[in-house]
Amino acid sequence: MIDEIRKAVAERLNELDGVVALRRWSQGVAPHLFQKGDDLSELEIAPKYPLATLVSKLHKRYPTIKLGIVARGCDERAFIEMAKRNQIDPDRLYIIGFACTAEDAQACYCTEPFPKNLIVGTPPAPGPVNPLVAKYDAMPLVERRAFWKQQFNKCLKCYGCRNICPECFCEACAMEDMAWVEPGLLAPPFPTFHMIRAMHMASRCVACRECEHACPAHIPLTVLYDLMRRDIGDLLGYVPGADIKAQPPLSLSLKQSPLRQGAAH
Amino acid sequence: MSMVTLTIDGQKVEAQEGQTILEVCRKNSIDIPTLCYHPALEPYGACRMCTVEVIRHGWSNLHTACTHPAWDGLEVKTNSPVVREARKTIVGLLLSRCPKVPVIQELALEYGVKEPPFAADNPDEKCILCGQCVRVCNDMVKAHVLNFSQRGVDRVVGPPFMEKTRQCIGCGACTIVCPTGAIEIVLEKSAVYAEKPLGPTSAIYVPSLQAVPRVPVIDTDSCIRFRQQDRTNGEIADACGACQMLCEVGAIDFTQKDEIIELDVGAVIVATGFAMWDPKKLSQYSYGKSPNIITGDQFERLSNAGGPTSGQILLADGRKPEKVAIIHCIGSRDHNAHEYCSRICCMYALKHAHLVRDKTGAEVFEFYMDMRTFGKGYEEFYERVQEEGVNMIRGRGAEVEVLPDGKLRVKGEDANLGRIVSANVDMVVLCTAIEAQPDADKIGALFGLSRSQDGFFAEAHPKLRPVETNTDGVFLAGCAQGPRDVPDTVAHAGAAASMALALMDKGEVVISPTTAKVTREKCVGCGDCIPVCPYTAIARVDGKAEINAALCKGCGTCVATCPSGAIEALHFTDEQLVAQIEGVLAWV
Amino acid sequence: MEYKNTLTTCIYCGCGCSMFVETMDGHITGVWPAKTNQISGGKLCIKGWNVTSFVDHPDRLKTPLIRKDGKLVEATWDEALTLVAEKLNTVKKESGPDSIALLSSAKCTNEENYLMNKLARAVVGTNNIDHCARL
Amino acid sequence: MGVEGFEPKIVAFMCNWCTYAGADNAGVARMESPANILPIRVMCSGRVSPEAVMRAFRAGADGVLVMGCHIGDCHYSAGNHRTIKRMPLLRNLLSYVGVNPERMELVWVSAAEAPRFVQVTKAFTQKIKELGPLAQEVTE
Repeated sequence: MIDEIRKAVAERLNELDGVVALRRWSQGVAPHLFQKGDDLSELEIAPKYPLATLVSKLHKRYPTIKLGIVARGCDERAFIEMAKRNQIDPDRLYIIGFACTAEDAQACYCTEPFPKNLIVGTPPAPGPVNPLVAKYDAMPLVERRAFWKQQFNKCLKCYGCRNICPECFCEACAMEDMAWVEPGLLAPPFPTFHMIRAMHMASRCVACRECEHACPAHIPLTVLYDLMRRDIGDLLGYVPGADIKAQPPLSLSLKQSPLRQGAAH
Repeated sequence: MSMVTLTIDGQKVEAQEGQTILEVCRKNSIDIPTLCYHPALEPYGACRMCTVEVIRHGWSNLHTACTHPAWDGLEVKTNSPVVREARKTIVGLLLSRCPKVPVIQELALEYGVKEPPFAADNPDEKCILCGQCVRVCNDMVKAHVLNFSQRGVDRVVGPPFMEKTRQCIGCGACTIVCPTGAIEIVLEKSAVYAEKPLGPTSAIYVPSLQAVPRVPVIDTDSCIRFRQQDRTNGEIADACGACQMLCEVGAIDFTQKDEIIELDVGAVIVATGFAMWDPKKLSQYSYGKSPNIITGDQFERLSNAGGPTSGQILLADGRKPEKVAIIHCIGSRDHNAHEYCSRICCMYALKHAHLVRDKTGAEVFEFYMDMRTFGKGYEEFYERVQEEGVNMIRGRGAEVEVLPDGKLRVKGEDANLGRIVSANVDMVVLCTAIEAQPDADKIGALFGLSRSQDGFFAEAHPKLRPVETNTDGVFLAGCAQGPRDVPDTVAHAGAAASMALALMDKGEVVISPTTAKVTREKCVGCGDCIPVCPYTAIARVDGKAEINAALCKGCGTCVATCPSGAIEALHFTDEQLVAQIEGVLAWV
Repeated sequence: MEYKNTLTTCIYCGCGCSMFVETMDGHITGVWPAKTNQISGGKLCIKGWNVTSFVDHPDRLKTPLIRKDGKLVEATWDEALTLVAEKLNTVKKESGPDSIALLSSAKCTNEENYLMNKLARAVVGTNNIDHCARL
Repeated sequence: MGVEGFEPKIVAFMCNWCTYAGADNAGVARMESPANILPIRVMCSGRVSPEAVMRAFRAGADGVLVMGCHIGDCHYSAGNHRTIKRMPLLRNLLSYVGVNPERMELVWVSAAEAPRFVQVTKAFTQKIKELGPLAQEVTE
């Protein structure tokens, strides 16, 4: 599969200013901007990185360049949400999509482990829904609280979840706003700190799981975000990353995006 | 148009060329009897009553004035012996045909015909076959229902085959033009505009007695012209037009249409008034079950000199009432209807009582809960009405019953006596509540007005800002805001007008400083805030949000939407909210 | 349009988390955690995430400063080192070697820290040496 | 699980045009509403960010009310449309981290509904009394 991707990138490099993908270095793999003439044998597809973030940086820094991207399903979903919020220019982006492996889908609990612009590979069986979601959802309040208190107590307040997140592109972050989060507390104030992020993720999270991978405290953050994703789907019929034309519903009036029947408060 | 001069009964008279002798005579107040003449119809010369003596070049001749043109130099005699003799003969013949018609009897008397010269075939005949009805139906109404049929002595006027026809639109024009009252129209349903269900008016009317400007309107549902237009899908577009023909200043224009006029204004005064509460909602008052149970509003119309009875207070059958009950608080101060006091009823009920006493001398029973005579001179009027002999019964009228003989029985508790009382009366006046207009919600949504619990528009502050609303530049006047009587409404409206003028006079608008502001360094340009703004005050400028402070009303919804805290609600900043949160919690 | 990631190790503490420092046209534009690294496994703490923030910081010291007449004045390394050596000698002479303590930094390499250790024990003659990230 | 003699602290965000006016009218009409309600005026319920609600809990509120105009009555036409979308999400989120979502409620009270204001605040205060202090819940 990787050879097919390299071939597709080589073809595209003739007409694009560069292609964002992963590159193998002597001691590791990192995101890279491949340009014409680069050695494509160094192009890799794993481990996954949030490449949409890099596209956004490049689009902002070089306002006319056209880029290609070797993208997974979650990458594509990420820049659909980013494009809605003016962080990348979809007209300057060509997606070389490839399908994740079945193991990837399993590990990421990914229900859509391939992009819409699938160029290479065949869609694998979707991964299972994160079993922790159902587990914590079924817990009584007291147990949930105990669980999350224990988890959030481990938090180093490193902001890694935010830093790695392709959808956390804000210049200023509410999690650093002294109005909402008192500074100097470690672990950060329960449960405000993590709730702010969960709230913001409701209409943005594309379930790439990068936050959880980046968390040095191994907090199962995506359980919370998966619940929020489920709720915004139930309440407003919105699936982040699904449709570039669907506007973020929390910004719209009831007329433009009504509450789903029976979902009202 | 050139003028001509002729002599009528020895007097030189000027006339326009083309006028008939009859028209000239009418204009100069010279009386000529007519039966078949109508100014809106072509003259026909059927009845011959307008016969006059016309002398031209020395030759005298008898002609019908309605058809003979007024030529220059003519001499006309309208009352010469020859004329009178001729008319006597004509009246004799008409009387022989229609001996019982009053108009003809009067003419016979005038011209000295004591008995009909011939015996009538049908003594009840009323039609003189003048054909006015035929002409109005065909030429004006264009319904083409009536015409002559048969010949000679068998000649009759009527619809085809003298049968009921759907072509008749029931306009009644024939009955109006018929000089002898020979046509009776039996309406199968009300075809004419009904004013406050107390009697018909015409299809062209002044919308209300206090209308400003005082210009009549045409009720297109009742107007013959518009009805014919509708019925024939526009094929007959020139029916009737009598009003246009008769209006001397040419004010009638059938081509006018309802227009939507868009105006840019600096202020709006909402003065949409009130609606009358429907007393049918409380069945115990039997409203609608007898024509003699009427609302205060209907009584007002009844006693109006321009009303259906020319101001006489009469029962439905035309008799004068002998006993009248007036019941206060119908639908007001009632947990089953409106809880509020409608404020105007006590005073108009007293006035109605006074009018009944004054005009009919009938005995009046006034059922009241308590008398709210709060205005200047009101209490004095109350005393005067009491002195006029009105029976005051303190206690809500509880029930009105229609008795088999058509009389009405009013029951209620007299709280002063502490027992149930009842009165049999001829007429009941229900002083119904006033309530918010049924479309107040739409007007409210249009102007962003909220409504108080009673349904009327809410003022900005019940004590300090009774004229303003929470929408800048929108003011309230009168009953749109709550029940009030005329002097209060005038005062309220005056206040609204001066507030609106004051606003516009300044030439500039003071806006609230509670607007939202973007901190550019914090904004990432995601645009989540843009669709949030109901005033489209937010735009993306150079990739970042920018707020037009003149458009922003300061709701702060964008502030709460912004994930970066890049928008600040001035005077409601996050820091201020937090300080308040901590403040209120510290206080406890 | 030059894009580069440079593999390096976090300098803030002794954990040795691995990371890529991202540069565009020679300017540092961010940090990627090195997911393939066995030690940090693609995770960083707040220091690692912000490790590059001092590089282009306007407040960053670029030359030694010597206080002269109550004011800090830019100086050359020779000037500064000579001054420090003189002062240390004076203190050692007047109050003995244990009146001196040396503090090293996590931002230095192990080799540099070893040299600091040698400086303390062999040159100054004291065991008073410590390190800011003694984790 | 109520606590003896517990008087909850309830932060109530009220929109300027409807609920704040309604509360004002309740006061003018001398209706009695619980002193546990600590009002914070905002121009529109749409101004109330989830962060502000969380902050109120963090600062020691045992319950939070977000109150505004009925849908369709918003002075800003649709500010409360955003509130009605946001707040259920926040309520769910509270429950996910184990805070009883009943401690937070979104209620519409118009300027005309002074009696409703009293009824709503009384009922909510009673509910929070029964739930007990939030601090107990979070620190237990």
